[in-house]
Amino acid sequence: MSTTTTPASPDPRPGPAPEELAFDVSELPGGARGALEAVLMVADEPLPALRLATVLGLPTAQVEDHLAELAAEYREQGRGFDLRHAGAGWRFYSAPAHADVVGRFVLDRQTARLTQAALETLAVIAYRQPVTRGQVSAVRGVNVDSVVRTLAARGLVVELGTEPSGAVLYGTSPYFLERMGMTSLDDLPPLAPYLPEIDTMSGVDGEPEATP
Amino acid sequence: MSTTTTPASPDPRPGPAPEELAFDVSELPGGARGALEAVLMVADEPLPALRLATVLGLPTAQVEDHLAELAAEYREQGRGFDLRHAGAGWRFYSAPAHADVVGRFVLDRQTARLTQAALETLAVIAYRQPVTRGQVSAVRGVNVDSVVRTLAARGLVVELGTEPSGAVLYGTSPYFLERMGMTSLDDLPPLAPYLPEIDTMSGVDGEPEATP
Amino acid sequence: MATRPEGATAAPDEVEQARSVSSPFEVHLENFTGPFDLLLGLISKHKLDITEVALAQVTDEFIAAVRAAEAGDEPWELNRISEFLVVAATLLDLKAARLLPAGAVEDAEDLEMLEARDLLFARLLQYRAYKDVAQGLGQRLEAQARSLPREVGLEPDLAALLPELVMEIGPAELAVLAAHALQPRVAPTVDTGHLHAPAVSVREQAAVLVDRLRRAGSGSFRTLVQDAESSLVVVVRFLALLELYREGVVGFDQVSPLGDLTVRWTGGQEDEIDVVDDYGDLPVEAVPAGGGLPSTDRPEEGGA
Repeated sequence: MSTTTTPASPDPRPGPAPEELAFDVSELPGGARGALEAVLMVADEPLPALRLATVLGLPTAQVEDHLAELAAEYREQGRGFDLRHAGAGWRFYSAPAHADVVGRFVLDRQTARLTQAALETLAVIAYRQPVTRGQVSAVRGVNVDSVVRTLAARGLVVELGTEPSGAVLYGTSPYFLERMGMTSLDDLPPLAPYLPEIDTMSGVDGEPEATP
Repeated sequence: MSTTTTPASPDPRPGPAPEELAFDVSELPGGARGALEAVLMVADEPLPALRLATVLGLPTAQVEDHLAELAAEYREQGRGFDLRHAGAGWRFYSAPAHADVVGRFVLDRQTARLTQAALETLAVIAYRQPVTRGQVSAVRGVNVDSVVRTLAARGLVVELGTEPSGAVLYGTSPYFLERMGMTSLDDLPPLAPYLPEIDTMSGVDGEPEATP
Repeated sequence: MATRPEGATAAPDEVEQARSVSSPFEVHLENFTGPFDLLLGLISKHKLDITEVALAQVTDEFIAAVRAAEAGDEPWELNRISEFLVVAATLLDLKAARLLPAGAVEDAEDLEMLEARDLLFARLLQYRAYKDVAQGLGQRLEAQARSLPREVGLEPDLAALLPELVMEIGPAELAVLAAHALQPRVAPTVDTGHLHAPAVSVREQAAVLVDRLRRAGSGSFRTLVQDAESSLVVVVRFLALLELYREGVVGFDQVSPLGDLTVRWTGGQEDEIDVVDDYGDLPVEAVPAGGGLPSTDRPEEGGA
């Protein structure tokens, strides 16, 4: 558990806080970890440790330690929720063990499965980003416009910019990482086992060009 | 307490003649209390004990006991959140002791102005209500979940009901009318002058395909 | 070619195994019998020569399999059929490239030809690779979906803390925004400039050739395409010559197989020669890298 259970002190003296803070998290019940829980409870998106550190007036490394400890504690206690680091930061989730109960309760969530076509398009975008629709089409051999549009509406794919030619470049969103339970694209399994020669194939993975 | 895997529910006998349940809450890690935590963590609104009892397939009285015990446990442990019965039911809140930190967090990124994305989403909702988030996402080509929550927090948008699929239908609020200087939705300017092809539009009103 | 290459019976490697999961479509050829996916694997490992594979037979068996499935309970999904088409088209390209007379690698053109073959080949492998990772991606998304994130609105107490909203737009601006958002999207125009070489038309190239041959009387094919800026132009000029031959205004002489081709002008000096473009009025377009389907004709994939 946390360091102290001292009730909120009326003394507003800021402790080690770098800025003007109206509070000192270490003096609150539950300390810094209680404060983290309180903030995470009202957040509706993953919160980076850095942002939490700023709000709490604590060093980021310390906040990261607290978050990892809280996550471990919930697991140990067999809580129905857990704290995860996915996508852009930390967020409360329902525990997977309770998926059936939660599924009975929540109907309006974007958990609909992606079609094979959508998955393949998503895979090409994930591994080749930034990539144009034309390039994805070239790999998949079919027009992918409407699939890309649906992936964008689902928030999995976002526009990253445009090529000089005007073609829109697409990539995956932080929400995609979150849905995958990953914190970075580096967590994607390598294509290599499937395609050893991928690196040596200039002209295939790069800009397609007319061939005789 | 709460260190064991099955803390409560010595009585696994289902109470209010539930339909076929694919699970037995007492067999899940954390038992009935874990299941309650899971459901409450993702619930968007306060949940009556009766509803929770139905979802879990347990007697209401037993569910109420569990809820009270959980609430007491969080207080004892000095958690940053608490479980409260307010209004229509039970919901997780950030603990009052952390109001300062939470307030700082809430104000951290907020401005008095709506973003362009929020304004455009508001416009679509105003003209297409009642409308689901999925439909607005399909129109705008991006995921609007977070933006709609912002508009709801700002009181400009309210839930009007649910579709048979369970998807929530949104519309604008009386506060929206007030802020726009209108007395009724009939005061919304017709779109025709801005959009000659409005009549020929298809697919905009329809429910977008459920899965890409 | 051996009746059955080694490896076909032995345990296939992991790549082939991963592929063979989804497709039970089997082919029965003279030199190979087994899943289509395994056939691809063997070709990709150079254990089977593409030129030895009777693609027409593969196609016949594919059509038979599709018909049988349609007659049964579970017709094949469009996805699966179009996937086969992509793979088959690539195999056909590959085979065509391999069958073209090659000879020794002497000049840059030959090198380009070889590279083109590798590209066709690589493109096929690449498609299979993404298909495989997509499967893992789907499994992961599904497993992760067993946990749901907390996504709740702001508690009223906290919402009250927000600064009073400054509303910067009125009804008219709102209407503009709505109209903009609701406007039917122009069928998304994909810039394909990077996929296509500039269009080259048979008719135009025919006019160039007519002009030259009228003046010179005759010339070797080599000289007639000397100024071609791309191999596409070479191909189109060749097609144009065939059209002119059909019109009866040119003749060909070739002393030895694969030797220089001499083109003679046999038409009049004044007649209007207008080649009818058999390739549609559409200009012939370059084929994208890998020489697969013409991308303009790609089937639109359902959004669902």
